[in-house]
Amino acid sequence: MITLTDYLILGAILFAIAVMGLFINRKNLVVLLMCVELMLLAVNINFVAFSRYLENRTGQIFVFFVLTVAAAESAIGLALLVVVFRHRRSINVQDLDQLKG
Amino acid sequence: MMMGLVVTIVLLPLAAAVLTGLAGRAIGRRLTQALTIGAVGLSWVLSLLLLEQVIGGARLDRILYTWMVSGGVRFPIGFLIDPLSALMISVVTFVSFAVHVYSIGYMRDDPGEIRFFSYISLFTFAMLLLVTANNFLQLFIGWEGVGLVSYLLIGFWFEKPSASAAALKAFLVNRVGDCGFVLGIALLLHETGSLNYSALFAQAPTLVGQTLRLGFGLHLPVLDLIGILLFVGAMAKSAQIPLHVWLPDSMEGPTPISALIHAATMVTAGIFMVARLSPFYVEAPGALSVILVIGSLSALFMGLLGIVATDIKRVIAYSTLSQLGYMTAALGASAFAAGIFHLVTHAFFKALLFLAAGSVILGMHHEQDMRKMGGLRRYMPITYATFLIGSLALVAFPGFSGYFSKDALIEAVGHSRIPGAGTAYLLLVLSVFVTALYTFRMFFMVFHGEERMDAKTREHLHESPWVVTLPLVLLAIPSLGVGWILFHPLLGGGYWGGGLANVAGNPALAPFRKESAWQFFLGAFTSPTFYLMLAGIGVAAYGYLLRPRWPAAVADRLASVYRILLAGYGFDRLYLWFGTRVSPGMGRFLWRHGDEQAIDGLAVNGTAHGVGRIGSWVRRMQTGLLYQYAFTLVAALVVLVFWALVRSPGGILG
Amino acid sequence: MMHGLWLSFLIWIPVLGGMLLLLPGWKTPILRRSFALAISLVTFALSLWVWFHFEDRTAAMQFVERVPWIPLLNANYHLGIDGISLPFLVLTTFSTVLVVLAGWRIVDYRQAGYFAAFLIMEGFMNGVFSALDGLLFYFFWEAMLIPMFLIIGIWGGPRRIYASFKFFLYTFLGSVLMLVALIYLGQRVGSYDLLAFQRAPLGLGVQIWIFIAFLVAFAVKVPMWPVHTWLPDAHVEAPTGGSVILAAIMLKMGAYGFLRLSLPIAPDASRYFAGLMVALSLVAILYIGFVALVQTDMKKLIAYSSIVHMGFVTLGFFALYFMMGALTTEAARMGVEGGIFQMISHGLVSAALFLSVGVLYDRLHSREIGTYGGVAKVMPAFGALFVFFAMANVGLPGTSGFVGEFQVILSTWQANPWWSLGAALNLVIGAGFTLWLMKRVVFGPVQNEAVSGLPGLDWRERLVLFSLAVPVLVLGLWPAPVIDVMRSSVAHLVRQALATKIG
Amino acid sequence: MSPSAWLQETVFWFFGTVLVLAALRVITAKHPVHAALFLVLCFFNTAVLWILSGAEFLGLVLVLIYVGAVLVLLLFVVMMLDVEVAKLREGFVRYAPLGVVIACLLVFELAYVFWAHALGFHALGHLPRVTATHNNTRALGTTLYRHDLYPFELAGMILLVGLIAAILLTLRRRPGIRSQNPAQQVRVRARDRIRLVSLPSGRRHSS
Repeated sequence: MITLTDYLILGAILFAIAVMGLFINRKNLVVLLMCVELMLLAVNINFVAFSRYLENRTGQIFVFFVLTVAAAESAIGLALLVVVFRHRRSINVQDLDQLKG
Repeated sequence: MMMGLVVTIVLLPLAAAVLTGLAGRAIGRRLTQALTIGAVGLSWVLSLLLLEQVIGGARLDRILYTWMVSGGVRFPIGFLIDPLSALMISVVTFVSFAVHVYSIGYMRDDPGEIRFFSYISLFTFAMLLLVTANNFLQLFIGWEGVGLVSYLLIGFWFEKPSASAAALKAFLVNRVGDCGFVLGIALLLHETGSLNYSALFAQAPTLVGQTLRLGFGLHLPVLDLIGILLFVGAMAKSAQIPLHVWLPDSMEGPTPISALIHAATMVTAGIFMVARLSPFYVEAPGALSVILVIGSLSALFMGLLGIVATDIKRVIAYSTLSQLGYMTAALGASAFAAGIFHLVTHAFFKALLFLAAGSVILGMHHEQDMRKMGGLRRYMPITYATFLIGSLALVAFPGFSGYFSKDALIEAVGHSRIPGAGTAYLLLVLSVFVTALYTFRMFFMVFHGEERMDAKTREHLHESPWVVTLPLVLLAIPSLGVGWILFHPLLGGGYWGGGLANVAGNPALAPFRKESAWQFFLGAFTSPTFYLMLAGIGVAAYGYLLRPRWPAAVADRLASVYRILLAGYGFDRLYLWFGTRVSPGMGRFLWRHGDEQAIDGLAVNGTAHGVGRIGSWVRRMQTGLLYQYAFTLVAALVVLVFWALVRSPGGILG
Repeated sequence: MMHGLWLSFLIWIPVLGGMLLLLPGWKTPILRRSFALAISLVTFALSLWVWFHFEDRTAAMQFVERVPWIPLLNANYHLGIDGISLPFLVLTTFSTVLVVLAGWRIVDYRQAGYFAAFLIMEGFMNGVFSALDGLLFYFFWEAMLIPMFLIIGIWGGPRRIYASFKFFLYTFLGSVLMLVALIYLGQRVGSYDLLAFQRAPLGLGVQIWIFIAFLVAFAVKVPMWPVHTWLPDAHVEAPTGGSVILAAIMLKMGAYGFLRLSLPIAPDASRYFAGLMVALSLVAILYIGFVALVQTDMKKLIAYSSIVHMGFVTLGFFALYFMMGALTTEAARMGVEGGIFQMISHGLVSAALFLSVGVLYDRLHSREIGTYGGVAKVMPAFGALFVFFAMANVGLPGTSGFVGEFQVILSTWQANPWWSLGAALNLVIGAGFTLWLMKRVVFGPVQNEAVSGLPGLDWRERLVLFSLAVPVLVLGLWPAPVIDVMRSSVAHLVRQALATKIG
Repeated sequence: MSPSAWLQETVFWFFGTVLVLAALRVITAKHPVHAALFLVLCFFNTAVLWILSGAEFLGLVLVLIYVGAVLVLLLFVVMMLDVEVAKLREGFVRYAPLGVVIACLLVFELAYVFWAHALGFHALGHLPRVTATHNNTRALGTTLYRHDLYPFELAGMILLVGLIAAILLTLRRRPGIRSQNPAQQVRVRARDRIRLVSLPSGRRHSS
């Protein structure tokens, strides 16, 4: 039988992979964005699993909203990426250190 | 009725002072003089009336108004009229009146004339407030009031740096005394719960034997401590060693002021205060001993300084110091009446001497150096005569007022059984010689011998106008006669009616109970002091009339002593060092190192800089690289989760 | 007992007046000035009305107003005064009149703002003195900083930015801690009523923390050593009017805070810290006295002298825990009354001294002592007044400066003679620095041509200085009215301070 | 084990494994385009898993909207941008161990939580069965439009804002390109276009 734990472990693994991706692809902005998408996906898997487990639809509603926000986020993120690329001819994260104090 | 009289006497000079002080320029100098002199004169006349009533047995101890009630303690303003205060009132108003009149002439050409009259009226008011007080608050108000006017008048010619410096010095030294005075008041409030004299007098006997724990193992008898603390105030005001240094410098003020404030009245405030509190002081023999010793030391050693001074006013100032020492010693010997008696006679003859000296100075066109005088008797006969009377009174020549008070005083100290009286007697007797020496040295240097002034001055030498000489004559009369009149009532005790106390069993004044003035006068020729005095005059005559080179030779022979005397035993230098080196040095140290470096530098700006430095260090963590932020975030998450697991019941470690 | 909106009027009339001044559309500067003067006079008259309708036989709060303010926090717009706050109200309104008069012609840069700042500040200061709600107190307490900050920062001297920031940060740092303490008390008591705070039982540990929080806030304001260094800088850079208000009123806030908050709310902690407070006060009196001696800037000297005098105030307050002998509560009351009187007197005297320095500064634009000398020769009336105020500063009997000092010295002896000696030494040191200043500025030969050409006082300066001289003298000759007003309240306060709240 | 259960388990394990592998490839792919394509695979797999657990509407949405729109957009962008891949992979190896360690730690911790019942889910076990008549889409719709209407509208607003923001960010006006400005066109007044000049009448100058 598939248990809740299975789903959760799956989500955890996915999340961990995404985190790992953040580290090893520390220069490529596009891949970083993708890793964020992966993280959200992992979270969503957990939501869905809990929703099923607790027989409560609120979890799914949340997924719905997370998807919405994720879509908006990636749209704006990509737009920013494009703008950055236009300005700097690069999407290397190391070049983006304007936030330095 | 009596209350109204007292209030009028006290307030008249104030009214004159305020009026002329505020509107003096508008009403002009003539009217100013008329107003102030009128007010003080009226006060004098009324004071005689008051004296008469008091002799008739009237007394007054009443509160005029309540200054405030704080913490349940009433701070009153009120008057105590008894023989002592009545006597003081009449002396003060009389001398003040004489000085007022004298000032018309003396201050004629001074631009600050109006201010001057306003000041001396104000002074008269403050002094009257002081002597009429029935409580310590009012005493202190008057005490500081006379100090203020003294400050203003010493610095009257404020454009002269030396004058304003002397004024400052006088005020500060007096403040040191006030410090003790205030603490004395605080202690007696602590013990009696009231500021009234009567409360102190009533409770003093019950406080005998009580001690005050001051910590550091100090257990002092309460009464002695009160007495000494109050006397510290008197030491400053009455210029006793070691707080005497301001008085010689106070001669920077106009001469009438020297006569009024720094000879006749204000400096005797300390004497008056101790006498006023005599019912209390007799219960504090320890304090009396201190007073006795300090007084007799001042009497001799301040007199010695008079021998080397060359400024005519300074000589008289030193003589004032010495005479105040006599009075103080008398108080310490519990011969309060003798002290007050000398105070009264001294007020007359010292004011006379000062005013006469002022007349000389006026004639010499404000030259005060005796080395440039000489032979003045031909030019200024009235001044000469009155000065002679004053001098004879000062040296206690039999028959003059000074004789009665001073010789009686010395004798009283000799009879006293207060510890220290023996030494004090010796010192006082010795200083009789000294007094005679410096007085007649001055007298001969000024009025006899060769004329050492320059030709221009000599041309203009003449006797002073009548407004100047009239007060001299006015003062010469009591200098001559007041001793005869007052000797018996004051020393015999008839006048006081129990107003002045005596230490139980102390025989200081006992010999005078039955003696009349005449008997006492005759006794002069058998007492050693008379011959010491003659010796003093003789030495002065030898050195300054017969052999003018002799004093210089003596000074050469005793060069080290001479130098010590010229330096006034180094008190001035010590205080100057403390006032202009130590205190500012300390202030500068605390300011630069304490305030600016430690507090501002380290704490205040140091904090600001520290924040800045931490900020610039922490800033380096802000690389601006997002992945580093993300890394930190995730790492922190890992750690946090780990922590949560550890902490949770049945966690990883549990 | 009186009710009504009198206190609200005292607070909001000047604030509104100040805001009106800021509106554009005033035809002429003179109109604006006159309006400011009128507002300040009206407020002053109101405060006098309050004074004369005050019932001084009770310690209860009077002229009470209470309206819900923030119901969520149970904070109220709660005003009321007792005999301790009343004199300060009058002092505030009186000083503001003088400041407006003193700035009449002198300030030409952004005049409207200048007068508006003072009026608004007056309102807020009145608010501090009459607030009976913790949050309201805090609100006024902080609000009054802003006008003063602007006054120093805009109309100040060359180093005004440094000074104003130092002033603001110093005082703000302290008051934030006070806010924390107030919030704690509010949470604990369930309302922000100061009177409820005073009644609430608190353990010693809690009291100690509360006392420390209050102490930081008030010690900075007083200012006590060693958090005093903002004051000389602020005074030196502030315009004359700013100095006057700073010295006359703002410094009193700290001591007032001790009376209104620290002593009644944390009496046991006050007892616990009283030794420290006395020590700090004595350090202020002696240490600062010496520092004042060597100042070459007149305003700085007077600023340091203010610190000395405030040392007397705190000494009078906190010595009350050590009273012994027959006069325990009497002496305690005398000390507190002396402290309060000293504050009022210092308000008048230091205001007068700063105004006097202002008179000189307006003429020669220098505060250096060395610039002057022989001023009495050229400006006799001014010299006389300056010396008079100096004498009041020295604590000469017959001036108001004497009364408080005398009371404090007398009462401190009942606690410890040595402390009394320390305080009494100020008689000498204080006279030293003040009169030395006089010697160098007022007396002596006329120093230079600039001094010899000094014009005398005009009628306005005369009016201002005389109107200060009169109360200084009157209070010195007859302090009873002021003491009478505060007596019941002080007795009540001392009872609170000596009682314990533990358990 | 019933056949359906067996089927379910097989599906879960298969797609789960593929999901993990695809995710690994997302982060290790050399070229971002490959990464994006693997991400698409991830989403597909997830959609299947969701459908398996009875959230079929969300699964569909994930495929249709997310894969269809968002990831394609991503793909477009990646391909449009001329990215130097080699440079972007610098330090890949250096940081890989750290990433692996952190990831493992995270997985370990999370797994510990789930298995050790630290969260208090003692009945972490079998999921309730879904009945055949259960209509997930309807249920979700009911909730969304009744219960969570305001958040739903808000989500729409967020999308709108995102849309506008994205357009505004990437909009660029190149110099030298003529374009219309409707606002200006609307605001125009006659006097902006026509200038009436009063010329002197045609009389000749008398020279």
